[in-house]
Amino acid sequence: MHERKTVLEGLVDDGGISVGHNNEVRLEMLALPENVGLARVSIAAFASQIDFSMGEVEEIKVAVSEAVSNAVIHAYPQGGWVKISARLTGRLLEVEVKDTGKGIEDVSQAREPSFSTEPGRMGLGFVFMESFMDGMDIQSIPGRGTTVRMWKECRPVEGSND
Amino acid sequence: MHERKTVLEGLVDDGGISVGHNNEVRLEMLALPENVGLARVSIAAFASQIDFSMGEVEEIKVAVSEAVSNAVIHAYPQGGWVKISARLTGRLLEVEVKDTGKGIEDVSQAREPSFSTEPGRMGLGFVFMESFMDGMDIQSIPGRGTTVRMWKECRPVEGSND
Amino acid sequence: MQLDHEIVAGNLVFRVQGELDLNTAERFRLYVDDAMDRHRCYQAVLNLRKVTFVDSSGLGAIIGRYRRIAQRQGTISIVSPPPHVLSVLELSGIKKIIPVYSSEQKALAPEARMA
Amino acid sequence: MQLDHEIVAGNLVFRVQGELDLNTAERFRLYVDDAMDRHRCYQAVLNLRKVTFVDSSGLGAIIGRYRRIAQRQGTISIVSPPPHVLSVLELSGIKKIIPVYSSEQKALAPEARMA
Ligand SMILES: Nc1ncnc2c1ncn2[C@@H]1O[C@H](COP(=O)(O)OP(=O)(O)O)[C@@H](O)[C@H]1O
Ligand SMILES: Nc1ncnc2c1ncn2[C@@H]1O[C@H](COP(=O)(O)OP(=O)(O)O)[C@@H](O)[C@H]1O
Repeated sequence: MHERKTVLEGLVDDGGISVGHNNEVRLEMLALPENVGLARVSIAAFASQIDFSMGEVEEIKVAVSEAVSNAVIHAYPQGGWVKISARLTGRLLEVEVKDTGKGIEDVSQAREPSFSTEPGRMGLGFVFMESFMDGMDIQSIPGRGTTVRMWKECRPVEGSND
Repeated sequence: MHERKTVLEGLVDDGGISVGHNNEVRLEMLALPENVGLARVSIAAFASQIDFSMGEVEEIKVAVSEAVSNAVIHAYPQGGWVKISARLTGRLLEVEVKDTGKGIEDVSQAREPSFSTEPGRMGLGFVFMESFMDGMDIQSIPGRGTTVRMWKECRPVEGSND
Repeated sequence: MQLDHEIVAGNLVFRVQGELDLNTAERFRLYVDDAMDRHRCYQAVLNLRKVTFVDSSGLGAIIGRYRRIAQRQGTISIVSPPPHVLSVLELSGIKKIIPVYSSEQKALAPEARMA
Repeated sequence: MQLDHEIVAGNLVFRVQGELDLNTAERFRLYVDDAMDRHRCYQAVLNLRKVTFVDSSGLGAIIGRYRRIAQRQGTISIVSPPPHVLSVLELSGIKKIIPVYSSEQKALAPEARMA
């Protein structure tokens, strides 16, 4: 299902620096629903600099979307700023999504599938972040804000597609 | 040539908030060639929140690409950070691209078509920024850095496509 | 996101295009509920073939429609989710409560509507 | 950016896909120059139909090929630029020095190669 996209198509390949490299980008945006897509697209473009498969880039998009949506919905009922930073170190992508909003009282409860403090929401945000990335770490202080850190490694392609 | 993309297709339209709204995003990235595309894509996604035509979004992409490429090539021969900020105020998009690099000795000379200090470059960067946006303003201090500000208004669609 | 609907053999077929996320979920909800109420038809088929992105906010909107339709003794099915959308449906468990078909024809076949 | 080439009627036809900007201009240059030198053929046709973006760095790479080919008494033409690429070609004045055709056939026609 995850076709690698940087197999030398024809002769020369493109944009993706397959060997892994170091890079960093920071993004600050108003916590608005219409900015969730912007965050997703930007981090996907960043991740595409190394040879993540198309399926993996889709997974990264979901994870980023969940983290930023949470900041919009839960952290800032009155609005605020979300900071996203992303780093590539060799073949490792790290993404941090940070707000200075409401914070989470009980982080381990929040991570449970189906747990949500908001009626009508699915309680799957953290589940998706964990499933679609290699790992996730949540730092939160009630009244001070939340920082979600996630990472995913870009594994070398073995033979055909995985 | 510029088809508007938010004509109610079928029944409901989408993402674009046609009436104009206020929003802001800031982007900081390492001055690397591979980040030029990321800047372009992010600002294009941001501009698409109001109903710029597809052709206008392409023009914005070129302008952003030129400004960020200049920071990569001219401002920082040794590398550094580029800051991009974009704001939507009603129907006006403003984009600022800022570096703290080499600076420009003679700004009015730099703006001239075909002027370049770099052999092999076309000297068209500022020309494209000016032509594809509604206006551009350059602040530069040699040894301190350069800030390019550009703006473009999203005009209401009149009848068919323009 | 763009939405479209058509009545086919007594079913409301919704065709969704683009991204189903926090920014578009509410418009999806309003559109689907309004069409069903206006036509008094609670047999829904969601064609997701042209959906480019779904996250848990988008899934929440789909599950919300499922609940509302179930209350009215209706049916709902999903058609042609692209691979990355399918993996989100699977991970969420939605696939266990809403049937997924590979084409509108299959979703509309009398055998399918029995289920 | 992805590149491909083929020899058609004594011409090197290059088909470019994706974005031609600061990040890809150098690879474009290397690929085109290398193919021409290896085949000792300086009759180039650049098919830009699948190009999604060009800015002044991309144009610089095209003009650079034009100059190199001109030194070798060769010819170069551009085929099928999409609307937004065409507007960049027009604004830069490149259209005045490199002929633009709507199809490879037209670029390869004997009349065209006379020009
Ligand atoms: N950035 C945040 N700020 C405050 N609370 C949060 C934040 N992110 C998550 N939470 C809390 O954790 C709960 C679970 O989050 P999640 O798994 O994403 O599900 P959902 O968003 O559907 O509620 C939320 O309901 C909310 O109470
Ligand atoms: N951010 C910058 N920092 C330093 N110098 C710059 C910057 N941007 C532009 N310049 C100067 O202005 C000149 C003209 O720029 P431009 O019109 O973009 O053409 P080009 O990039 O092709 O040289 C450049 O050659 C360079 O000397």
